[in-house]
Amino acid sequence: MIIPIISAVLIALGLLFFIGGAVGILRFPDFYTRMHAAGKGDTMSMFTILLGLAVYQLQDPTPAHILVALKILLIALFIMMTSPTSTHALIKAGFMEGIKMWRRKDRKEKS
Amino acid sequence: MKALGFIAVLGTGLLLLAASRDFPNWGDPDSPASSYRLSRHFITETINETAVPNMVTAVLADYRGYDTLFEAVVIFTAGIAVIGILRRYGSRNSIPSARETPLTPKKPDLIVESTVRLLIPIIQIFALYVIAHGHHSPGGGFQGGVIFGASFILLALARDLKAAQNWVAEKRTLILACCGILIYAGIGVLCQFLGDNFLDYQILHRILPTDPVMARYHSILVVEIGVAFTVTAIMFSIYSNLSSNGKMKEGI
Amino acid sequence: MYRIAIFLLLFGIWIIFSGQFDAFHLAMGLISALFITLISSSFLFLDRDRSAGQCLGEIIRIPGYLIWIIYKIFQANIHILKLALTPGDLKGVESSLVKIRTNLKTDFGRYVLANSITLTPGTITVQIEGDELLVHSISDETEAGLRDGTMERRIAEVFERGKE
Amino acid sequence: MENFFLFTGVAIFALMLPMLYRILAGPTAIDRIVAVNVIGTKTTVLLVIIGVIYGRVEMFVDFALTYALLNFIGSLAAAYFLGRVNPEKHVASATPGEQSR
Repeated sequence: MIIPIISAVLIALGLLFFIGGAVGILRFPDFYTRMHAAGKGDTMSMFTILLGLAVYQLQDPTPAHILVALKILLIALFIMMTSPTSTHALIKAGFMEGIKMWRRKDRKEKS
Repeated sequence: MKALGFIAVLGTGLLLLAASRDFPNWGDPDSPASSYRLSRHFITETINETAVPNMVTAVLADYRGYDTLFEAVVIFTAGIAVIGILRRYGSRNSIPSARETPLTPKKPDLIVESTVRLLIPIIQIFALYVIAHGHHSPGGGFQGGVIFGASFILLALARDLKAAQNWVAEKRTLILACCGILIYAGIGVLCQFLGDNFLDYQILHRILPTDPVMARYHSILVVEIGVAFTVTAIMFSIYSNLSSNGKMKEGI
Repeated sequence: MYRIAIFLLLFGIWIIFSGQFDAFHLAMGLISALFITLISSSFLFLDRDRSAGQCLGEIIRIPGYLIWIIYKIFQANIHILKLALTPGDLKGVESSLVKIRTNLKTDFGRYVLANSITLTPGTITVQIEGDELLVHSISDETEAGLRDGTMERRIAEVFERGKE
Repeated sequence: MENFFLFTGVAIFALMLPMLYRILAGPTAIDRIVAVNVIGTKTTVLLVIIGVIYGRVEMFVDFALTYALLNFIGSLAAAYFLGRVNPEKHVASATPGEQSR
């Protein structure tokens, strides 16, 4: 009985972080800050949701289910490795393109 | 003009939605597709005739072997066409490049390169797993070939095309692509030599140490490997031609 | 020696994927792992002049680091969540580019540092050249966290013990 | 528990919609690519959840892994391409505008 609760809590947490990331992507003022919301919010929420699903598999711990849980964790590890890399590659591309950084002072002068 | 296009798309979408109400339910046993006697035969007899648990793979590589053979040939032809159009040998050819400004020289990026180095063997073992488990899970030659080709493309992205070419030279990709088709068609011809129809695998039990059912099972695997060869080679060759403007010097 | 390690690792991954233990599938796994080891054994491990003992030590110390970093990522997300959900004028956001120098010697250590920076509180590695990292940080608080160098010390402890 | 998973899947799908706004409105090309990348990550998770709902996780996990891989390659290729097509801009922005304060 404890296992579904753990996995539900983990998944709910992941959804919360997904919401944070989505709101951040919509609200943050420039490309660089949006990148923060996209890169981090997604990695962590993905990780917690997948962890929750892996835990849910362990409800009935036969060898097949344990292997499936390991597979899900493998995906989580895979995304933990690739996500920062693609975040870095994208932000570097933006930096090379010369996208301007948002500054608070500029904004105050304008408004 | 944009509004007109939008209206057209919206209208088509609504029509399709309206039409979808007439479809049979998902998995309906009385729908025409399920009540046709051939599908009943596939559903009940596949496991007895080929020992393959995954019906789709059995239909794809055994019952409809011709179809899949020529699908592989289509991919092969597409690759050859891309090479024929884009590839430029040497400097004597003076057709101006479509891309006017040259790319800035590429600096190696430690982070991307390290990640790719860590990932490539894992991607490759995953690709081989997908190819080998076409019997049990969705997968097979086409999917596995694409994933295997993706590992070469990753290397070409992270370093440059040269590094990937050193690993798998251009000539060798073409030989691999031809090999794939040859393996597939060769099995068909072998069946003919043994006195049965083209691509009728069960006759192979005369040369394999198994019974006819398992002969079909194993030939499906061999056929998938052939398809995987072709798809891998053609994926990589199309990528390297497109990304380097046919010069094979440096990619994206 | 590294080839054997790669082979065993690949075979383990195959077993996790496959989930079938009959002779046919295991044999396929052996053949595939051998094939991959043959064609791409130059990948996967970056520097190869360490002794077996050092490698073993690293492998033992990695889980501890992972747990720590996951805790840090968790904090990072709470921070981002707070920033994103603050109503009004996005008060906390004070973005800046910071240049930091690292003392890590090996490429792999630097790689882990760069990726950890990208994953943790409000900082993303923009560029890495030699021992200089260009980092974009989203608020003043995260910039201070970046400068105190806890993460670097931890990574040095895990991956570069006995290098100095 | 089944309903909970269904709800989670719908919620993740609903969270993809704001990203569509970013794809449409994003001022620069890279903004759009970032949004596509985010949708890709969400799809990976969604695939695993669909697997749990249908009770065929071991099958859908393969799809998810493949999708994650192709998503990674796609964003990497786009980043490299965009970072290298504009040589003049590249020279102009090579020095960081502001370092530490």
